[in-house]
Amino acid sequence: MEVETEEKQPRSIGELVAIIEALIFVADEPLTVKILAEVLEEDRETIQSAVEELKQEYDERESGLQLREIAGGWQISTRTEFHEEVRRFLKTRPSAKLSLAALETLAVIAYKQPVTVPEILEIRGVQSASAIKTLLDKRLIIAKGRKETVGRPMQYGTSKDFLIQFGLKDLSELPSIEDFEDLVQ
Amino acid sequence: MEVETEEKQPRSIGELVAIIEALIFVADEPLTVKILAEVLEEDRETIQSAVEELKQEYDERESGLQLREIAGGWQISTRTEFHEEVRRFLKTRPSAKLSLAALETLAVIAYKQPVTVPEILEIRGVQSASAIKTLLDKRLIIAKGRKETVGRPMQYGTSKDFLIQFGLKDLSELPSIEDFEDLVQ
Amino acid sequence: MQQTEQISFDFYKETPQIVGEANEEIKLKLGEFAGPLDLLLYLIKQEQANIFDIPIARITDEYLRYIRLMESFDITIAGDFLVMAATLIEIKSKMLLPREIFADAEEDFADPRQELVDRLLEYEKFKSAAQMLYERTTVEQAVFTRGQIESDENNAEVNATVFDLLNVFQKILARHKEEIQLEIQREEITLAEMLKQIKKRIFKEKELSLLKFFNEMHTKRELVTAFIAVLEIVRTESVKLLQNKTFGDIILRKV
Repeated sequence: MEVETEEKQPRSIGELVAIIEALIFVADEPLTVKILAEVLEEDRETIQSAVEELKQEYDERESGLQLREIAGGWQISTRTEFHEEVRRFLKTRPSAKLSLAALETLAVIAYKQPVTVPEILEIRGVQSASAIKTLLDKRLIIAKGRKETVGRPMQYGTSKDFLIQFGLKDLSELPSIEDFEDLVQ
Repeated sequence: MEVETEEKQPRSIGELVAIIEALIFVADEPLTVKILAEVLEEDRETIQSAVEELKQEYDERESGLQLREIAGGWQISTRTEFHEEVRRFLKTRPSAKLSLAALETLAVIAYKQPVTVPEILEIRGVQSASAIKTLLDKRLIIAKGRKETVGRPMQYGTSKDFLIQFGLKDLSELPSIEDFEDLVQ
Repeated sequence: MQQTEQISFDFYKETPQIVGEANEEIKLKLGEFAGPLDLLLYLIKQEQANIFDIPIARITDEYLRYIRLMESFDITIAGDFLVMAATLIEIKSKMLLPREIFADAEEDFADPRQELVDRLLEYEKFKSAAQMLYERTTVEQAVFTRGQIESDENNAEVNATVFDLLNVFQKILARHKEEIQLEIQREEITLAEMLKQIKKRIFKEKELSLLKFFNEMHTKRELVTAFIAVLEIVRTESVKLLQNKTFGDIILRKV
């Protein structure tokens, strides 16, 4: 790692506390004093006291976040009092997000509709039952009557919600392979 | 959306500010006042003033973090002053270059949206297909339906990711294209 | 880290330049012009010409010189650059027409350069806008969002757009095609090839479990071929079929 070794201006303790907060915030895992000391090229005692100051700041602010010592490192997390609201939020937030399996199944249904479960299996080469359930739950697809063939399997197609979520006026607005070829040239 | 309708205890404004902070923290993209109002079952004005109070709190604390309005929502991020330390810690290098052609194409799309490929060609004077493909891959632009004209060409516009990556609250924050006239020459 | 892919682009470094050398040779610096309008703007600035009164003959010559230079460097010239070259030549020839022709109809006289000037002015606005976007990204790169937290992990999902749908659909079709091709390849194993395979296996391993061998077959047709091959081999070669218990595995063994 190249580090510009200009003459290091000493950081004020306030600045150090702020930088440590930023680093703990962006880190994927609890940050140890050791790592902080290395990254910031400060000695551990300085870091330790800065972290403690930050901790005290968090405790005094009556905020939604807390600074916790966990697994030997420091981490910012939501305060336990608000876990119910957080859980409810994570559960109910409207989401256009789909797993890859669901996205694949949706793509097949969008482009091949009306289409039956065996036909989707044929194209994807994998069972799609749980993906279809997810898509039905999210109201992105709907049943479109039975196919007049052996076993009269149910056919599926995309819903009105699908159009809304993907910002389409109607199905003719789905990009076609040709649209794409124009771009690839 | 099922919501347990226990008798709602009125929340103090301080509590509301704290809960909002927790939700903005856990959300994986900028959180709108609208969603906050729905999840917390409060009216938008209450949420709006609570968010503003939180914003003020963040501004007054001399901390490593800031509360920003971006892409129509609110997000917590590190303060720009500390980018060097953060980047050094994350060992990230600025990557994924956008070519001059892609940037120009993006500028045309941002200002002329919804806009078709031939219209972009008209302004740039050069084929932009591969630039458009790049911008789609990077999710900076999205399809915005077809234009009701010969060939029903696909129209493009900028995405939410565009707002996020370019640090814009909304499209109206872009300087007017006519302002650039003064710069010409 | 949550940060989506960052964009960076050195606007100034990558803006191409033609540098005039002492010996009048033109040297290309790294990079390419974003298009013919970009090149024209550059040439106009280089000549310190007024965009509203472009010295079209001189600029056309410079433009063509650049195109030839690109050719000599084996740089593929986009068709759009050639279209512009044609436009310039056309304007140049119109400019050479004696003005008197238009003298009578003064009001109808339109500067042949006007359309080009309008396009250049319009284009230049977007070029400035592109620079503004570039500057914004450099600011945005100084801002980081929070790291991964637990709730993200339960949520390893993609945020899909219609183009993702198309992309994914194409990938599935490609995968499907590949599978069909594999299938065809497998089915093309002939009886002769199958015989050769079994002989090789028995020769190398002394014996062969039929249960195992049949399990290796991918299609019904392959299985049938394998079965016939086994019958054939028992008939023609010195191998024995052994079975330890009824309904147990059958071993093909070299005698």
